[in-house]
Amino acid sequence: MKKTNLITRLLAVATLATAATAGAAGPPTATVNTTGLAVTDDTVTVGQLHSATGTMAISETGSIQAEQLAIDQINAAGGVLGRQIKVIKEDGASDWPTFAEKAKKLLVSDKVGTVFGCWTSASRKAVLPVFEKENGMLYYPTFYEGLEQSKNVIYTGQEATQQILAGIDWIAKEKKAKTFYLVGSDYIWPRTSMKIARKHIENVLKGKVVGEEFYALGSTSFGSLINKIKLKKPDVIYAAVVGGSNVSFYKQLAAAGISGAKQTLLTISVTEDEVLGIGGENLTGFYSSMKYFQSLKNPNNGDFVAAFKAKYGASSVIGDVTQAGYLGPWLWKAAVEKAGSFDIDKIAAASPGIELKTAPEGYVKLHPNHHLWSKLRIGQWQKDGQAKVLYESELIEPNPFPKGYQ
Amino acid sequence: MTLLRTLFKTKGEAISFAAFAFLILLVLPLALPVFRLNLVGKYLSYGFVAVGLVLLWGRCGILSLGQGVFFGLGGYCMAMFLKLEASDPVTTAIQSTPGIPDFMDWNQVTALPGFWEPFKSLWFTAGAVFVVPGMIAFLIGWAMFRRRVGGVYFAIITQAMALILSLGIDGNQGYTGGRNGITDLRTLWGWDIRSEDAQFKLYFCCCLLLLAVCLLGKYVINTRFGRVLMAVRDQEERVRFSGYDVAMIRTFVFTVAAMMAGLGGALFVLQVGFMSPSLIGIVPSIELVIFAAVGGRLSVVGAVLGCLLVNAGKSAFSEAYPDLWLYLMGGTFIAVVMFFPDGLAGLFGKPSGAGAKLTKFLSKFRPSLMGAAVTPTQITPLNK
Amino acid sequence: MSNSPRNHVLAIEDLGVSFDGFKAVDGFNFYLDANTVHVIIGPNGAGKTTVLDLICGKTRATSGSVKFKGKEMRGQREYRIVRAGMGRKFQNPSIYENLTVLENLEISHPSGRGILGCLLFRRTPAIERQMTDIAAEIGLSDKLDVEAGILSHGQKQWLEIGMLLMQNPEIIMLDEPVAGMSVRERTETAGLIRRISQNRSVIVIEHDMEFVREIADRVTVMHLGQILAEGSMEKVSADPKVIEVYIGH
Amino acid sequence: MFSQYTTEELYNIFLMQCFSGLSLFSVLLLMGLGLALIFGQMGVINMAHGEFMALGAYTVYFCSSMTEQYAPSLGPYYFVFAIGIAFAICALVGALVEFLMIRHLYHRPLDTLLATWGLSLIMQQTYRSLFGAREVTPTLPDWLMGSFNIKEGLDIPINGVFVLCLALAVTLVLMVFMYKSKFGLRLRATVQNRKMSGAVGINTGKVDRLAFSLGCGIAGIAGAAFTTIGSTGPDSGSRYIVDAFLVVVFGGAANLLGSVASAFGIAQAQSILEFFLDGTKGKVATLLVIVIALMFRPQGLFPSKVRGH
Repeated sequence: MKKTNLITRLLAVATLATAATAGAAGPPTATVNTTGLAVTDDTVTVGQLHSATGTMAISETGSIQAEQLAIDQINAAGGVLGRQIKVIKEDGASDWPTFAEKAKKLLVSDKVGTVFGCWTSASRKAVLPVFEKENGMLYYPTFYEGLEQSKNVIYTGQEATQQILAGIDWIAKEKKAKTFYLVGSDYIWPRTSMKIARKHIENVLKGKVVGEEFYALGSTSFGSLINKIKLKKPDVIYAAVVGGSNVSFYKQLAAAGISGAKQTLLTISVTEDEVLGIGGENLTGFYSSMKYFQSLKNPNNGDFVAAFKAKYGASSVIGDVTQAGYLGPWLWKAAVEKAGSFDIDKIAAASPGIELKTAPEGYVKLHPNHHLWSKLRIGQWQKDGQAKVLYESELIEPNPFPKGYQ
Repeated sequence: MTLLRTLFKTKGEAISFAAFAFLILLVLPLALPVFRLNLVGKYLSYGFVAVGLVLLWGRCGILSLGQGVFFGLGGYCMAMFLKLEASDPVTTAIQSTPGIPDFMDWNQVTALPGFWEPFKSLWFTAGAVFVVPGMIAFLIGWAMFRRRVGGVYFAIITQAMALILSLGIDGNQGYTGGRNGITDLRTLWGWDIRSEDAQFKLYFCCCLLLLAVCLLGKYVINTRFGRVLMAVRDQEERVRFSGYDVAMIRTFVFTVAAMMAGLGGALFVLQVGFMSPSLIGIVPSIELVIFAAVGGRLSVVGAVLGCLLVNAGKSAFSEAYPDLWLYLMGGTFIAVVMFFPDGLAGLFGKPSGAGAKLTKFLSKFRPSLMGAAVTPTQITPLNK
Repeated sequence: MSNSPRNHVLAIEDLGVSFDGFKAVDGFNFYLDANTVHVIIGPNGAGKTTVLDLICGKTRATSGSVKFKGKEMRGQREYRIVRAGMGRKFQNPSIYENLTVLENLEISHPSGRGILGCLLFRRTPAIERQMTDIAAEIGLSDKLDVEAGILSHGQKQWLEIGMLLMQNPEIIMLDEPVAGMSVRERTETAGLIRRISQNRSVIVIEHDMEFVREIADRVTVMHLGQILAEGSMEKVSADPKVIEVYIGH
Repeated sequence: MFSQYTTEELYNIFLMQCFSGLSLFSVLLLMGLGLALIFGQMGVINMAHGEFMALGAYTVYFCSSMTEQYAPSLGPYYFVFAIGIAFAICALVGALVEFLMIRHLYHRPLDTLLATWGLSLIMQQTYRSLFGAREVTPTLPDWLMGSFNIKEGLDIPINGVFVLCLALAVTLVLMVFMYKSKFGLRLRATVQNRKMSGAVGINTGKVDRLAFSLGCGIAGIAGAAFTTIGSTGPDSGSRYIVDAFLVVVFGGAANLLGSVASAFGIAQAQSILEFFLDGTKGKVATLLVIVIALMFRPQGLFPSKVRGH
């Protein structure tokens, strides 16, 4: 314990020396930090917990970058309650026990004010008990399966119904679709999403699910699946394949002559990040339902994209989760300032109702269930790897425990 | 006295064992905060697998790349019990079917599957932690060793097993928790295993059991059975024609190693609080072998220390240099295999062995890479 | 074939094995009397070693029977055949090089060959006496605590014979026991074989005719997997078929 | 299950299903061939085999971006050259690895497993440092995309045909090389009896190095070819490793033809099982079948026939 304090103090001295830009001093530490967090008179330490190595590094890189960008911008604008944000980065290494270990380290040893991190459901489930036990706060950026609500987590991505229902409604109406083929990777998010999709298709739209299949993560051969799809001739392929399998899936679809021109395909697992690996030419004409696309036209997003590219290079792309990751530090800042304190309990209490008018996706608001109100957008993929936004819904209320869909 | 002599063949063995016990029972608990101690406990739970690997691989020459399977089975048995205890109808009232584990509810399972039922009993669970891995190891071992599958083939088949089990768990998430595993375990008979106090106690529990398993391993190694094991490794045919049932001996060691791994898995779950298929698959299974190799595949204490050191190194380096640690890990493994085949323990046992090997290796490159100025005598002292 | 099979320690009838159609041993009949040294000779590839492999179960026979004291052994697992009372020495000395001479002998002791037996094995005075006796027999009394790996080639051969003696088998099978030995070692080995055959039967495979003449009670000549001749050394060495095979090569 | 479809539809699906089996066969074969050489012939358990495949894939990616930047007119043809370059680079790296590492471990086959595992970690991290953690995709020439539309409802993917032809060509060349060339003779001699081969004047060290680098080179070709059907990322190699080993082991390690047969068998089994069961279950069932078959027939389909030792 002593050691950590010493390190924090040393860090603080270092910042004092360098960061004369910090501007006006905030309220005294004793009042804004009553629970012994790593907050000093001019810094506040937060944690960042993603996979920098291992299989998930592919996906998590974007979130890491976006969170860092937001933190830099907040620091440049004077920090939070007059304090500069210091980041301790930890690598979960795509390994769930490591995530739990590092989460505990951040909360217990480093006493960080909050943590931005996790990507997969599995890593979130692994750290959740740690956050609840040690009373930490996690800003979680990924769209996910729902069925969860915790005082210690702010979900900045969509829960399943926000991402699925309106999208299926749109495709059913636009394409007069009646039959659906559901395909996903084999873990909880695709399975839960497909469950919700199936209930919606069968009970609300009175359509028909002609096939539902799940492939192990990392599967690379989809020949048999594609033949089954060809046999069943569904109006819509509804896909939630992730990771490396995603690339194989779309490349093999394209090679088998199933292209956007001939077949409607709606996916909830392809963002601009994935397109990099899949190749725009293999996706042209297919649809994604997300809350954010890089091509979104609004002033917030223009600034965000420009800043992101300035920092990470002109060829970098921004996907849905990357944007949601970017919201995390801003939402936390807003909550801290509303609460006037870094204390976790006060932040949790202050969070409901927080609005962010500067979000790249447009206006967002935090629901009392710690999820964000968000819009749903349908984008159609173009050859250059960007999506053309065809549809935008109203703000949708987050509903992690949807009645009738369980 | 005779028992002591069987356990420790030399004074050095006794001293190193005592030093190890002193380290984990006294030094580490005094030096580390509970959070770090809990991590050490987690690494030590891999030590159970390592002891099994010393018997199985170091002594008997059977390389299993499926020890993660048994570690996982033991862990899952424990996790099922804890999950059932954490899923009482009151806590899970929000579910459509209260009283069953949360992931079942998410997967539209409406009643507790039959094979979960017995795990409501702690005693059944405690038995299953040994029996389930042991039985599966016995069946697989019996089928394979009878047909003289050995060496590389055994390694690859066990690796395939690891893949099958992890895929199987992934694919049946309604019954197993799938890829997320079984998470959010809270209490053991009402005792909160997440509290600092519990973690402190569990650490000692883990240490004592590990020391007991180490002693068991040492006993096995230093009896006639241990010599027969080495004989099977080096001169299988001779052993067979000395009238031993080699297949049975191998099956037995494989089973014992599996049971040790199962116990390790159970203690892992108690200390870490969850279990997931990512601990079962191919990568963790190979990593377990590598921990043992780094520490010393012939030495019980060495292999356990290997688990401790590699994991501590992994934690420390991935905190300090996240980008470099994979290079470092990879480099360490290669170096250990090439220059210290008996691992760190080998360094103490035969001081000349590793240094000489390195010198010999370097001298091969001398004309081309190192220039004539470097002579073996100049290199050797560095490695002592 | 004057005696009924019952009087033989080992009675092999019509034994045969084929590898992918190639008949390595075919129609092999062989009767071993108690307390004799029976030598099998023949040119390379005659199937001598294969016969030993078939007897001790290392190779599965495709036809015929192997009766040990009237009990069928064919198809049994190796360790059961060994436990029934047969010992086999390999062509290359196969001993445990990392263990000492004493430990090598100890491991071969027949008590405690099960798993529990192994774990609870204790070196009793009786076993210790037996080990020193046999060490004396094979001339390694002064090397008891030496690691077996550093013994000379001849000493390794003897140690392996000693390990067989520890098992106290009724039949000992030796595959070229004097290959690579010096003349003096050869003479000593001949004496050793004569001595151990006093209360058990010994089957020896050998090339060296001088050596065979020294030890053999009875000789079987094999050629191309079949028996060419059988009888005393004098009788077979006078057999024109045998002479032809040996000179023809 | 099939009652609602016309005979023609079913016939088309049957044909396409046969082709996906063949396509999977060619994938498994390409994966397995290099390993059959390294593991089957030399006894080295190369856990970095997948990383060599990834190296081949990254080579194609590198060639693709170079072509786009400096010689866009070559776009349609670069892929063929890229495969050759992938082969060369992987073979070179393979030779280096053999020289530094593998040759010291020939007498300890199980240890090659651990050492090459360490190597695979290093290679993965190198890719991550050089190309980033994200997946990349090379621009593929148009002639490789799409499918032969033979008639309505019957499409044969061109990249599948390409990989199939490539796999067969590589197999053929390797076979000729192994069984007809002088090097092949030396290699087989070395494998059977290292000491004797050395004694009759074969430079066994050189033979080993050539064989290992050839195996790695073939892995490179495989990796290059897989850019048409799969992903290229730092970890993509590790996905193939178990399948590759099973192909070789199931075939009877020492026999190249065995690897071909086992790749065919496994591919057909998996493809059929995946058609009738769903994804994960199909894969698990395939693996189970292989493992159980191996328990009953540990030498694999085509064991090497050497007189009983």
